Amino acid sequence: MQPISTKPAPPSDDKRWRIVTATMRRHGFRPDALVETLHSVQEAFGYIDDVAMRFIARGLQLPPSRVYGAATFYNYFMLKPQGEHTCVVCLGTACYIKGASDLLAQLEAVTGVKPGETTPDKQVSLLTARCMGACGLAPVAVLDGEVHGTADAKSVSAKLEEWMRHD
Amino acid sequence: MTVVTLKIDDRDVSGRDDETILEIARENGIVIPTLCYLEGLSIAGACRLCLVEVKGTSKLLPACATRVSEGMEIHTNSERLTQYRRTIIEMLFAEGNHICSVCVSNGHCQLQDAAVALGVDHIGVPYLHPHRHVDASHELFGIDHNRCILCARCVRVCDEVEGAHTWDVGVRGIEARVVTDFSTPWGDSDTCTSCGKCVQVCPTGALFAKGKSAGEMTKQSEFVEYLVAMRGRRS
Amino acid sequence: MIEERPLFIPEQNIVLEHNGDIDPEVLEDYSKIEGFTALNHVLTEMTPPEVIDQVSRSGLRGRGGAGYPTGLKWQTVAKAPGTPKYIICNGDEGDPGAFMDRNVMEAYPFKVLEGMTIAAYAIGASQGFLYVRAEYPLAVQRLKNAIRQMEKHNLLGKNIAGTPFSFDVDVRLGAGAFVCGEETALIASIEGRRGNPRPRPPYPAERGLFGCPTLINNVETFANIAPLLRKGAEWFASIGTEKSKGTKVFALSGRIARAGLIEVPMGTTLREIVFDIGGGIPDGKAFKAVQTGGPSGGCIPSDYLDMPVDYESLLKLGSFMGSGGMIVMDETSCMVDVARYFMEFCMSESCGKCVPCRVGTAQMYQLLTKIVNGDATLNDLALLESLCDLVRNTSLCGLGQGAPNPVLSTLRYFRDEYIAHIVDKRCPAGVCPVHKREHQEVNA
Amino acid sequence: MNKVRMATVWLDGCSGCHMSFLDIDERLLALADKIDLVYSPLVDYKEFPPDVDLTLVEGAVSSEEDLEKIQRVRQRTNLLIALGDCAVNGNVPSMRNAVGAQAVLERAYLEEGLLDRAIPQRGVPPLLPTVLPVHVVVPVDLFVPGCPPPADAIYYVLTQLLEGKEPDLSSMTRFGK
Repeated sequence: MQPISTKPAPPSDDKRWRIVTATMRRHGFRPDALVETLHSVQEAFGYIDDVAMRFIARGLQLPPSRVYGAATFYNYFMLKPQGEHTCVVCLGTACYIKGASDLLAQLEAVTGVKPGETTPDKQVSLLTARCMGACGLAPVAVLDGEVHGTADAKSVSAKLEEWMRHD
Repeated sequence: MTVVTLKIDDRDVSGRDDETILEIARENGIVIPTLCYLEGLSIAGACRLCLVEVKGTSKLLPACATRVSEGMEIHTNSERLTQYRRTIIEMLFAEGNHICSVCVSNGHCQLQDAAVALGVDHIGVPYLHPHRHVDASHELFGIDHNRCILCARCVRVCDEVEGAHTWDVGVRGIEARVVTDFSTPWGDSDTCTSCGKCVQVCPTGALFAKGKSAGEMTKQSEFVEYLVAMRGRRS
Repeated sequence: MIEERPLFIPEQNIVLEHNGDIDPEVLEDYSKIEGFTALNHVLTEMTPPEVIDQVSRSGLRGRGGAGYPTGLKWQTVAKAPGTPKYIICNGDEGDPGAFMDRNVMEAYPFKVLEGMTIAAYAIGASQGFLYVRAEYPLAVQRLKNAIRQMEKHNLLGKNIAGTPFSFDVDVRLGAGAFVCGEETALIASIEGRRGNPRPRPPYPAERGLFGCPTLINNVETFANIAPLLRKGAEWFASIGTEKSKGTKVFALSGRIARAGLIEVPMGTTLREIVFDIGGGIPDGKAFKAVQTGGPSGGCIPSDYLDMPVDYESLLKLGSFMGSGGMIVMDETSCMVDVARYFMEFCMSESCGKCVPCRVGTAQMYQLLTKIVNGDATLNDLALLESLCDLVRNTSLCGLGQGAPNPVLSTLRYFRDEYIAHIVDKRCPAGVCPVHKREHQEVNA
Repeated sequence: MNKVRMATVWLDGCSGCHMSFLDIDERLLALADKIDLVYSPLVDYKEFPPDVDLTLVEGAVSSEEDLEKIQRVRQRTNLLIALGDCAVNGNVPSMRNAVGAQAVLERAYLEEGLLDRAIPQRGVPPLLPTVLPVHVVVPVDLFVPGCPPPADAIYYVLTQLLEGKEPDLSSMTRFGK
């Protein structure tokens, strides 16, 4: 596999693009760096938009549709910006058995959005996960990265309402 | 490469050991239905219509992707296989929105032909009624996703023969769709060469030339084999 | 002779040995508990065929689910023509209700890497990949740390431990696609593509990553390797049942008093696992079923609690070992609802490439939804069963082939619950929409 | 010999299948010797009678009226034949399924409406949320696809049935023909 000699200029002078370029360089700008590079965009920017996909396609010399195809195949990648805060409800089997779907329904009611959506004030994104691997604590909700075990609708709702009240 | 002998549907046939069951069956006039397979393109093994029974294994094997071997005994046409094939065809009809009567490919459609050949006269599996779009932004061609069966022939011909890789598949599962570039409208694609190969290899009326009315769209895909052979000679 | 049943099954730890005794971020700690003795021994005293022979004779089978003999797999890759050869550790633990591999990667990163390195020596690979779920950031961090430390101590990289053998390992992140647990899809993902499986053969052992011979084993399989070689194949083979050797790590969760990770010899009964180790069902409720094997597995009812757990017995019951998730259900769980839950999972995780899985899972999900809503007829049930048969027999990969299992196993053991929803318009466990509707009608 | 009591029903379709039936032309006269047409949009009976031997159904099930009608027809018919693509697979009427009934009503009466721009509530049967092929609603004994099925295919089906044979239509018609 030949490394690409000309690397594309970043879409803007945002320093975060350096992280993305570094990832591509670490992999010799090879096509198999695609998923790793998408990860680096998501980590740096929180989501992957058209601009980023264009940059990656040029950097790795990949067809645009291949970049889009991979970015939309994997659930972990977000194509839209997320809210200020995130609430992830685990829908793994153990959580489901212990009432995760009721929990989710109540949080939908509180936020007024469906899983995968963000409240209109951009404060809260309500998300679901396949399994957090924390089945012993079921049901589990992850609030801004912090795992809450045996989550009850009341306390999680309270937290979300607090987020939504502040500005 | 060695020559092997085998039995297909109780007939003694022979072929090279680098050939597939499907190739040898076709050489011998034995019909195995296919939709995603197209000679000259890489093997997808996606439509599952060409599954056959091979003695000694309980699993059904795709004839398009399975190499023959000495002494193989293959059945291509059991009652069970026919039933599975019928249901798969019904699934394809139920998955999209196939309105044959108003389709540009009515009468020249490989999905329709397969339904006739397998005796599918109604759809017994649940209809999914998806909400799908039509992209008519390209100057010469259009795509009606309602008629797409996700065989990905367009994706493969564009990548492997034309070399443009304008098409790919986006999203996944039941939501999967063929896409151009970044799911950009086809007419705005930077990579499409407007060669029309995708249109010609599409087995249904999903990809069509503009200006064709119901039943007017006939397609010609033999060029794929020809181009692949010509390129092989050059290198 | 009648033996008194012990309160606890003495846990036999191979994978989880020295639990809690060491700092998983410090290489020296791992060395203190005989870490890398197997690797050093292998590299200096054994030839690659001898290593493979030991693994074969131990009877170790793949812990990722299907139970393919590990030694045989290694041998196939070792013999396959072509270089370079690759080795992949599958840490894309995607079964909902399974967290064994997360724990093993977080607590024993050096052990997993030692197993991988031994395997690389045995099959002649020079590059390895650890494919880990992005949802497991701690595991990723610890594995990366372990790789750096091993490189520093010349246990990875060029001329390991002064021998001619060289081996590098990279971590690759999964990105939320259950189907990437399937070998050919996993390979596609590491190659930076959509995780679509392709027809096998050719198997990855012959044509895998970048078209080269590739060995893929699961995290737990690799974690067994160092202890196995340290203590010998005979010792390993003395544990477990006739066809399933060694131990298995299970993630016990659901309606159970003590949820968590356990490691028991193969052949331990479900009753011992659920009641003796797990402490039984809380709140005075009755045991109903235990789900094993994730979305490709099934629900095992109380009649089979005394069955010894191994690969064959689970298959016979219409379930599947899977990676080792065990979710206990009591009378408050509706088995039709559980079947629908898993079908939703398979539908959402289907890659969409082959028709039976892409369309069939969506149609089966639609039929199951009709059933839980009380809108289905017996014809719908017959249709559901015929779709199960088709999807199982015609799908391209294990995801589709296994997708009907939760339906088939609940139909096998809990058919009356389906009939109650369809004929009596009633959910015996009181969880489905049909139940709520029934109560609204009564109250109205 | 008793004549076969036959009916034809018109649900959501364009009447093209009935036209194709009439295209049997002079052979209709031969059929008339063996068939009593006891109900049809082509003749002036108001009620669908009991004990019908054979009913040809044109059209998909689109409205509550269609649904009631086809259930009554099924009860009173021995052999029910789905005639044409609308009855067999929903065809053109089912194109609204992808967007839903409400969207179609809004387009027709609110956006494009010429007179009072309101969705009619009385005097027209309410639409079902989804247009359904006949066999999804009631069991169907024989399918004659086609848009419309050729007159020859219809004639062939009827003559075969009158002779007590099971027709094999595979070479005579298909979806969309």
